[in-house]
Amino acid sequence: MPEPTRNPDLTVKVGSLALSNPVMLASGTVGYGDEISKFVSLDKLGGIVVKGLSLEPVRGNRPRRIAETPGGMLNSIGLQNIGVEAFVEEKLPKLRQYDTCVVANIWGTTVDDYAGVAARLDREEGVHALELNVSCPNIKEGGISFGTDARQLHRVTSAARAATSKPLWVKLAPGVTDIGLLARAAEEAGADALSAINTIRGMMVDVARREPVLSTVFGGYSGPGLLPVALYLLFEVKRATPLPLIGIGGINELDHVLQFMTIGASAVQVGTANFYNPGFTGKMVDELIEWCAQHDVDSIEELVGSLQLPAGF
Amino acid sequence: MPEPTRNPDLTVKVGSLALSNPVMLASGTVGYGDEISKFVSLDKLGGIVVKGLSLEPVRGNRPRRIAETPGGMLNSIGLQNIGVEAFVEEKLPKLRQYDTCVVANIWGTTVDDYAGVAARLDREEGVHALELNVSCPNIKEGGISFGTDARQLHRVTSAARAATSKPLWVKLAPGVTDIGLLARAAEEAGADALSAINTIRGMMVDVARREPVLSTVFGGYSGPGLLPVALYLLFEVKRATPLPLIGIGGINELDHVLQFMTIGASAVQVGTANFYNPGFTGKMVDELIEWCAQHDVDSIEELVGSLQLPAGF
Amino acid sequence: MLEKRLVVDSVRHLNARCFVVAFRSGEVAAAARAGQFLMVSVTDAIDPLLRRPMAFCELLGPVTARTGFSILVERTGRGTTLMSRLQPETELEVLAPLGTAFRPPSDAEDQCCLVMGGVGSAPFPLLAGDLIAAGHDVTAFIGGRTADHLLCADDLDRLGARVVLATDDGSAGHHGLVTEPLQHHLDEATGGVTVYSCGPTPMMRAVDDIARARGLPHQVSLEAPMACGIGVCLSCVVPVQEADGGWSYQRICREGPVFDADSLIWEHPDA
Amino acid sequence: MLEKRLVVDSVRHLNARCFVVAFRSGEVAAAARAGQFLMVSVTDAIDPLLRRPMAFCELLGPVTARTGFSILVERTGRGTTLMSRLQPETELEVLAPLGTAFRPPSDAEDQCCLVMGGVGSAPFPLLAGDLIAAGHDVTAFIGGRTADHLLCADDLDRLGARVVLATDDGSAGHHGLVTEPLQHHLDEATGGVTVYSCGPTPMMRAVDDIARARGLPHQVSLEAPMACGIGVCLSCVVPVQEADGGWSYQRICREGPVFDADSLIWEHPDA
Ligand SMILES: Cc1cc2nc3c(=O)[nH]c(=O)nc-3n(C[C@H](O)[C@H](O)[C@H](O)COP(=O)(O)OP(=O)(O)OC[C@H]3O[C@@H](n4cnc5c(N)ncnc54)[C@H](O)[C@@H]3O)c2cc1C
Ligand SMILES: Cc1cc2nc3c(=O)[nH]c(=O)nc-3n(C[C@H](O)[C@H](O)[C@H](O)COP(=O)(O)OP(=O)(O)OC[C@H]3O[C@@H](n4cnc5c(N)ncnc54)[C@H](O)[C@@H]3O)c2cc1C
Ligand SMILES: Cc1cc2nc3c(=O)[nH]c(=O)nc-3n(C[C@H](O)[C@H](O)[C@H](O)COP(=O)(O)O)c2cc1C
Ligand SMILES: Cc1cc2nc3c(=O)[nH]c(=O)nc-3n(C[C@H](O)[C@H](O)[C@H](O)COP(=O)(O)O)c2cc1C
Ligand code: FES
Ligand code: FES
Repeated sequence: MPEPTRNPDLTVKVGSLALSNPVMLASGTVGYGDEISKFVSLDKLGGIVVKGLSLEPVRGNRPRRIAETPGGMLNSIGLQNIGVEAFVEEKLPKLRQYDTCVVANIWGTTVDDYAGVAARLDREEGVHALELNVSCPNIKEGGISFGTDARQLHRVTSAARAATSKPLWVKLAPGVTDIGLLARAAEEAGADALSAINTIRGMMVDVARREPVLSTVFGGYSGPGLLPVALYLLFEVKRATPLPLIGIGGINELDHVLQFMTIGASAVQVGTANFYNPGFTGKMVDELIEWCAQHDVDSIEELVGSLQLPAGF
Repeated sequence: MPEPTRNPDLTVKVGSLALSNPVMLASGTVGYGDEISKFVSLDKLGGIVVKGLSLEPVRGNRPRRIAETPGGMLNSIGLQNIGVEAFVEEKLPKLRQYDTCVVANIWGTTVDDYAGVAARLDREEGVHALELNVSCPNIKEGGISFGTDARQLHRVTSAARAATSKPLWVKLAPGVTDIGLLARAAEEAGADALSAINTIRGMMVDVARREPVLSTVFGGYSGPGLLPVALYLLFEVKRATPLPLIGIGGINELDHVLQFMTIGASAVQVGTANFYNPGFTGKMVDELIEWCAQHDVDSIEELVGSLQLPAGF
Repeated sequence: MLEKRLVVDSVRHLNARCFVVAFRSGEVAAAARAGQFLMVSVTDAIDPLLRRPMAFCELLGPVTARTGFSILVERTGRGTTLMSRLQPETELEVLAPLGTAFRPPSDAEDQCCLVMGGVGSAPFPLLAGDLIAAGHDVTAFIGGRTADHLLCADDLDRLGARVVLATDDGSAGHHGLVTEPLQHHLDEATGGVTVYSCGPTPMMRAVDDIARARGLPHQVSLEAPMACGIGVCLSCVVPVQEADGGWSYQRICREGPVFDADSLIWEHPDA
Repeated sequence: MLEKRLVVDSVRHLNARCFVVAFRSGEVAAAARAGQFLMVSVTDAIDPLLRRPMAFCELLGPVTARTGFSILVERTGRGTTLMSRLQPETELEVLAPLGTAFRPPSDAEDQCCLVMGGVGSAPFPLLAGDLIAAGHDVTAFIGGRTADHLLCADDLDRLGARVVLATDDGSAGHHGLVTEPLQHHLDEATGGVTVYSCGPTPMMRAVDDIARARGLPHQVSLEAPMACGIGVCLSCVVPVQEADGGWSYQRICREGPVFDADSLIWEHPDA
């Protein structure tokens, strides 16, 4: 006879921050939580990462902003957001009422921008961590993305670090030759955790019109087709640093959540799946409980980093 | 009444080399042509790129060598091949009988290896071009891939260039911060054309066993999910160099062939689709003829590079 | 907003491109308003990945006890091709109802002009029924490339609307643009008129020019590629006039799909 | 080798995990030999992307005018789960027949021992029929975890084979490994014996130890994840002994799936 099932412990720690479970909503795919909360109770989730905030409101890119791809999609929203001030005044009060971790995803086009947003949020209760989106061009340095150059990544992370005492997560960008280098730069600059990955660049063409589908020619690729790339990059990040990790990219079923965690993610973020299945993350939490019970896993943290590697790795 | 349809001209030129049509078989996905020719007549295709050849035969990696991913697959075959000598003696005579372009994909783990294989094939009739697979570790230089470092790519391309007077194609690897840099390095070293792209790294985990699915932990991601990444990288290569281009990655329907060509590919190579649909390339040629007729395209070369970009690009 | 697995009741093919899918769901039908839409998942697999937005076309069953609703679909790509092969009793995931509805004329006396092109006819049977039930005089102007592209004419006629047709090739009704009979009709009209339009952008713009010139209220239903349909992805935006003279992006899936034409900026402003 | 779109004739569920799919195709059935397999596409969409390899289980219709064939499938993952929901008259893309077949015993007098575990039973009804038709005495040793995991017992019995069962839990037949009754049988046997096996690797290895110790010819049917099934991807390799004492990789889809057990290297050599 099987033992009466104990309630599995789904709590996970990302550094000093405890999440009630490892399932989070990824930045840019759930706004500030208003609409998605009709489909999944935020109280049920480990956390929500809000749409990337900048110092000033940003209109974003001209449409057409999305394209479908085989098993995925491209977006070029252009980081449209209401700005950090409006976020604090209009959105944060509501978010504070949920029993979940609220992570503010922030970005800028100069190092000072990042520091400014971080400083503004540092005073705010109910913001449990900051996540730096470094997939943005550094306008003062010729437009090269903060996330592709270790020196720049170090600078922007250090500046944010100096501006806040809240847990600081750096969200790594794919599309670099050696993501481990970037991971170490963020670690050295004081990041508390690393999220991996942001979207990778992709493009689709409208052959009939002989034009790119997106107004911006190329955009960020997300969705199931991204999964194996995201898992691999998380693995490389894990090899490069001892920091806690958050896995992101292509999650479309529970097995994908478990794969990220086995490699070493303490938590995961779900993005595109919220679009085609807004109740998805709630289902993941239910299935995770069931999976733990079925597999005699008392605490989901047992799974984190449990991957066994062949000799030589 | 529509005009009686003229026979559209499908011939394309890749530099000095003329192909009867733009549809080719990609390296590593059709061996040396024996088996696939039961499903598609090689005479019907623009060309075949044979499995990557090295100086000596290579056994390849220990199984398990493949993993399925959402909308794609990973492989870690490990470049198993019969070696250039056996290729010339056992496989080339048969390939010579087809009315198609035969491209020898070659690789090594030192610069001299590449030059050696190139020199060996330089004397052989019926090899119409050489394609350098540079997604291999340079063993003499700490195992960093030839394809990720512009200086190394320059050296290996120069060495192959010196060893052959046949058209020399360099097959670019994704997974680099700036593929344009690599494209220019290959151009400067004397490449006649560039193929883009090879597989990108990916990983899948067997959660039940807490192990990577592949024996080599990670492998090369190919198939439909790769398409938008491949299109984007081809676009970047096109911006970086005036060389003729061959588009590769995720082709799963005619529209994908047309998208690559619109961006600037003179020809395309089909890889993974040969696995799940071995007659696929023949179908592509038929559909291409039909598409040209329906769209009043007299010569498919009209399409090559016809992409119209918004201002600023 | 409801997230539901619904059963397809029937699929009726109108011609080689267009078809009507009826779903069983009293619950969704009771909540749906003319102009609103649903997001339909066309497969349980990952390709095509995104749900497809479709307008409510008609509600089925008695007014007080709806049993379901229908959508009118034009086959244009992969998702709608899969939909065209749907069989009765198939189950599909649906989010509904979404977005804003058409608003009734502010003047209860107004007659209503419904101007539509191609599959833009889809939301109008539902709207026409409501307007006629509320006592408005309704004229439907239906445009299309050929007679085959005129949709919902019979339904609108059955509901009690006056139906005016126009085709580019003259194969049915007026030979020319649908805005020509509209203009003619407005020239003759006495009393207030509220205009509603849905169709290709050039058509809606032309209708808007006509309505603006005459100071008539005009509501349009817009389309854009949508990833989510619920307001979270920001993919479906259009530039909209702000009170302060500036402009901002609004989401077609939340602030729309029905907009006051007045507020729209047809020519995208420079960023 | 044929590339065909075939029609599913019927789907018969044996238990919660296993089912038999019958296809109509006289052409494929006429070409298929025991031990060979087919690659079945489980969807027209891109996920799951790859075809699934499945052994021919039985040929249908009269020997001289085959009308189709069946496969026996165990539901283990996404592709086989989709297959378990197949409906009659569905069309599927199939490549067949592929790979090498079982070879008859070199001695026409040999009796044959067929040793199978779990879904490894799949190729044996076809083989048993051929061997019995050729006059061989056939004994089938069927192993499984529980009675529910014993497959093809009735079919093999019907075809005229002697059937011996073994289960890990003793719920049917011998309580223990299938190799125990095999060993017992061989101890008693007089005259030549040829052994055939298919099932979990530990089972095939154990059978091989027994066959080798007695110098009996032994053919095994192997499995590996396959991307193409036609020999072009090199994903399905196993290490095989070379005449010169070295080893090389051979493709299960071309040089196999049936191998002489003698040639196999069960413990992967160091590279
Ligand atoms: C609010 C709203 C209501 C609609 N109502 C109807 C209706 O009642 N009947 C009907 O036939 N069509 C309607 N459409 C358009 C319909 O959604 C598209 O024709 C459909 O999504 C095309 O999908 P596809 O897979 O066939 O085409 P594909 O070209 O393969 O689609 C590729 C991608 O582009 C998107 N897309 C392509 N064209 C459009 C478009 N015109 N509008 C929005 N997204 C598009 C698809 O959703 C998908 O994400 C409506 C659109 C919106 C926004
Ligand atoms: C020559 C041959 C004959 C076979 N005959 C039969 C048969 O008659 N009946 C039967 O039920 N099964 C048979 N199998 C095994 C069957 O192919 C796998 O169980 C099936 O592919 C699993 O697919 P899935 O999508 O359900 O599992 P998933 O685990 O979702 O599959 C993921 C991937 O791994 C591959 N894979 C997983 N397990 C296996 C396996 N054991 N062997 C090969 N590939 C695998 C799949 O093909 C797919 O590419 C045979 C395999 C081979 C090689
Ligand atoms: C429409 C859209 C908008 C996004 N906006 C942001 C953003 O503002 N900041 C950010 O760090 N990531 C953003 N992302 C990236 C996601 O958070 C996530 O990293 C990525 O989509 C991969 O996960 P997925 O495959 O689950 O979607 C966005 C993604 C999408 C699809
Ligand atoms: C199993 C397999 C083996 C491959 N072997 C080679 C190779 O030997 N040399 C090479 O340059 N590319 C090789 N490739 C890469 C393909 O040629 C191609 O670049 C890649 O698969 C992307 O195209 P696809 O998505 O159409 O498969 C291989 C790909 C696969 C899937
Ligand atoms: S479709 Fe996502 S915000 Fe409108
Ligand atoms: S499955 Fe491709 S070579 Fe065997």
